[in-house]
Amino acid sequence: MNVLIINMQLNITRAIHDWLFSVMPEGAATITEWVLIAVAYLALFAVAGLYLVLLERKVAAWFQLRLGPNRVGPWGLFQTMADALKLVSKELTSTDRIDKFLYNLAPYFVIVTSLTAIAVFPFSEQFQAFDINIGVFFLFAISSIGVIGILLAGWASNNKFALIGAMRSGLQTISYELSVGLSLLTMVLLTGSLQLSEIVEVQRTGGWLILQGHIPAIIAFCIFIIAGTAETNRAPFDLVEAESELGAGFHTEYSGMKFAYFFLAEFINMFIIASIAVVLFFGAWLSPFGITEGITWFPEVLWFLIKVLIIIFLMMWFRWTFPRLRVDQLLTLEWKYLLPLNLINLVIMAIVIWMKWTI
Amino acid sequence: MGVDKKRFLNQYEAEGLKQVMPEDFPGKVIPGGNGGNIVVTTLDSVINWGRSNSLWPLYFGTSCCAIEMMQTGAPKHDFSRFGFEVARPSARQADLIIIAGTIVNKMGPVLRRLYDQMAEPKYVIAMGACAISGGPFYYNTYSVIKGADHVIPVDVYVPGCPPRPEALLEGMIMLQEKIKTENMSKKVNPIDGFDEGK
Amino acid sequence: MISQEVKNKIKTEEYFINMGPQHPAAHGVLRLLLTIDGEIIKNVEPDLGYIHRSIEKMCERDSYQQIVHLTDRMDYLSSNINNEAVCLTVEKALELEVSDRVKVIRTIIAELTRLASHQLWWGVMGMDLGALTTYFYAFRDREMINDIFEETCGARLTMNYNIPGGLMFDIHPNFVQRTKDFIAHFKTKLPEYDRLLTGNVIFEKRTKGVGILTKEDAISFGVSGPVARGSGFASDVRKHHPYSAYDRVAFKEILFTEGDTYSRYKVRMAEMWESMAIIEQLIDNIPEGDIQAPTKAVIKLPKGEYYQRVETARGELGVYINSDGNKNPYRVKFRSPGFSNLSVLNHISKGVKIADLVATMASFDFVIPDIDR
Amino acid sequence: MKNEDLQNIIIGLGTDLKFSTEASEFLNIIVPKEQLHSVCSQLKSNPDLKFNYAFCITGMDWGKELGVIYHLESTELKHRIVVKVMTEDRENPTLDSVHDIWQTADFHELEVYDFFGIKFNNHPKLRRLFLTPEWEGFPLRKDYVDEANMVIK
Repeated sequence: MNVLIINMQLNITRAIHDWLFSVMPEGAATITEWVLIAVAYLALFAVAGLYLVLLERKVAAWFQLRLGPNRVGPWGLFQTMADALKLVSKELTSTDRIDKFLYNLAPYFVIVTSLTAIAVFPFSEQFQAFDINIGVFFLFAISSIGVIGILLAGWASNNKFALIGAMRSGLQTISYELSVGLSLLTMVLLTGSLQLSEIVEVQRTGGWLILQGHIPAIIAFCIFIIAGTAETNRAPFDLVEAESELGAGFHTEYSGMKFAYFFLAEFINMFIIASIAVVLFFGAWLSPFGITEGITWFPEVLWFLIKVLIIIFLMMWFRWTFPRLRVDQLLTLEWKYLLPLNLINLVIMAIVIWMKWTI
Repeated sequence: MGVDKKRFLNQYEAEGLKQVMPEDFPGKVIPGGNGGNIVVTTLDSVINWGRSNSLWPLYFGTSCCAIEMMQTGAPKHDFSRFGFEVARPSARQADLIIIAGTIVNKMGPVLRRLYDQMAEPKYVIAMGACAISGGPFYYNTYSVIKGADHVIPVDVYVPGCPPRPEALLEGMIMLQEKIKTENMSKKVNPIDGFDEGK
Repeated sequence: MISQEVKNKIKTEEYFINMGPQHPAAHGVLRLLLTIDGEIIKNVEPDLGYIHRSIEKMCERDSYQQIVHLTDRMDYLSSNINNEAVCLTVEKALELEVSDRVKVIRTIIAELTRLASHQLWWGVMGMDLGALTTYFYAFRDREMINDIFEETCGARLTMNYNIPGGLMFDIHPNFVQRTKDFIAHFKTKLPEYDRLLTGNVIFEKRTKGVGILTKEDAISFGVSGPVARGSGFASDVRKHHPYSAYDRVAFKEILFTEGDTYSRYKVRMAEMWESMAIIEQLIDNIPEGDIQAPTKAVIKLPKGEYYQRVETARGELGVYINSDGNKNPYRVKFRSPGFSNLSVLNHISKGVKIADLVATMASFDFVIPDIDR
Repeated sequence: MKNEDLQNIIIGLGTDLKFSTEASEFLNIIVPKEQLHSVCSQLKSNPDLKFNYAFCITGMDWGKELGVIYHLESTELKHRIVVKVMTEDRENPTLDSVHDIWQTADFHELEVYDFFGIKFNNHPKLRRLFLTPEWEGFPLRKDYVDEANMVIK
């Protein structure tokens, strides 16, 4: 069955490609193909985002001795669909004194950047939309643009709670960018390449990077997951929309679909951080110990998703367990602990590679 | 604020029936409307399905009923099963105000502002005796509004002092049923004409 | 480095923020006018009255039995203790001696109420600090207490179980067993609370050394309850002016001297253990006796002034009744613990961050209708 | 300390102090309003009295006079008294603020101002605390009428 689907997929994409190039000139065909891929990705990840929201609500319920949504559709599977439908049909409010242009721009900024980042991930050997040679750098760059959207939202909505939230977001992202970058750099030392597909290739032969780099890699992973959680503005780093302090934070003045973009972007960002971790530490779509390597029909994308979901679950676990940090403690954690540790770790990794102590 | 007699509308008065309630009765009855002869179109039913299953309440509780409202969200009663658990701290993102507690004269304008800030479609549940009529604070008090429906239009009334969590759940499910009978083309904003007593 | 000249040109401005009346940390409808410089709080000005229901005025036209049910709605989390306060005042005025059975049952019920209130506080404190799961753990256990109350007096929150002269009705036959079951259950769950929140590094960082209230300030501001005891001010009315059956049980008055948010937290956690200890001492030997002392249908207090202090979950509740001999009191004043506790908020939260203010407020455990009355 | 002993000490703190223990469990002291602040500060500072904890401050309308009742306790010496002060001026009642002696008086005086309209000299910021700033009248006075809002039973 599965083999059929995979083959069909490949055949279908191949057929569409051939057909496009046969009916129109090469330039137009390429552009059409891009658009088609973009639409497919958009649809896929809008749905993925919705189900991540549902997963979060279910996981929260399990942590909290509840059942979670279970009335809408079988096991509550359509709950977030209903939410999306409602949000689409909800009125878009605004106030008089907002900066209209920036206010309307901000949610798109956030959602577009997070959707763009998804393009470069190697979900499986064939399933990668955009394999550029500076993949890691691209991810790193794109994921930090999103904060501009948050800053715009906070600034443009002319609301003091929103402004405080946006400013917190700014300082949080600027600080934790460093840790994300440096911990990724540590791993790039091992791979010697920024191209994501090559990073996966390195792991196919030499084992997952977290094993190859052993101690420094594990430290890098811990730092990355802390900084990554902070980058996505999730608890315990959710100072941006700290409910008990700032109400709804930077998106206080947004309603309907514009709010939904922020809401969805948070979950897609979580997916991105988890995917980066999977690609750089856990061998992307590679199966553990190569157990499905010989099986040609096995959808490798499944391994990728399983790993991503495990890391997302870990991040949800943080959220439903830890209290929130205060803003100065947040900065202390980054600049006094994570950053020095990261720099030392980078040197250790360099020594490990120099002395050929890798496994 | 306070009880402004111009705003009263009596159900019997509205239907042209005999006046049975005294003129100075400090309460208002929203005339029964929304009859059964509504043609439910497919689009309506899809939108209504979405809206009814995704009622996000506003964080809003003024007094004792708020504790029972919290209890409704807690493990034993758990309104998250119906998708109600996404409580929003900002009125812009909420669909539903559960007026859990007494509304006093100072709070009245705030409640009204919160209601006005909410995006359409918006719904209101008056939870408990105080929100319905002033409850135990009806007599001899100078500061209590005798019923939150003097301030904003209410969809569902849940009696009790405070109502049990089951009662609130029942009220919320009733609201879902009400939403399922809505008609997009005939839907009127409940606040239209509210201040004039229509 | 920024030169001094540039620094002089940069001007920062303080701004106002309205925290509340509708705000998740407001615990209802408290409104705080914050003057803020960046994230640093310069001044906190509480604006009350968003749930001011004029209970004191209503009391002047109500009979004494009717007053009791209004107090339920005042501090709804310690409703039984509020009822008890009014009943004790009326009984003191009438020089009415209630039976031992009533005293013991009142004490047990009061301590159960205190437990329920502290559970809710714990859940909400966690929520205010960003750990939402605490809320659900607390409500799971609170529901058991509500069930006990429901079985005995038919209500879950606003019980109205005490009446002047005794109790509305006798306890349910299951009451003793269910209370024992609950204590046994909660003894295993309270350490779980500690594991979830108390030892957490972030929690300790957020609460230790935050919102420090000295003992002198606590006394001067009339602070009472766990907030005062967290600052070392021994203010437990149960210990110093015992009423009901508190003179016959052994319990510790929990005192911490640091005066910060963490010590207020610890006081309440320890008080839960003490409450359970009190209940355990009494539950097995509830004496036989009448549950109501005979009172007239219309109670008229002799002319005079009566004052009774009780310890609610929030602190010292004082009931002042001035009677002119009629069936209605001439003036009733409730000295609510929350009102005095709130007055100290501005004093201790100058110069802290917004997040610290939220943590401090959470540790004060405000119930706004108790402040506004 | 016994009430008689307390009375003997307090009697020296001011002139025209009236004492009574009738119909009350505490020793009641009626202080002339001019001496309120000086008597209160001595009640707190006197080493034999040390009334440092004002556990209740009540506004009062006796029909003719308006006034304030202070319930005081010494946390060290464990004795309690009641201080009463009244003014006959119902149009513009004014008393001295004691917020510098017991800081809790700050809020309680706001409450008394709100409900009884008694103004306090030297209060840092006298304002409506519970009611809206434009509220007319002082609701806990006995002569307060509000036909719009109050439904009298």
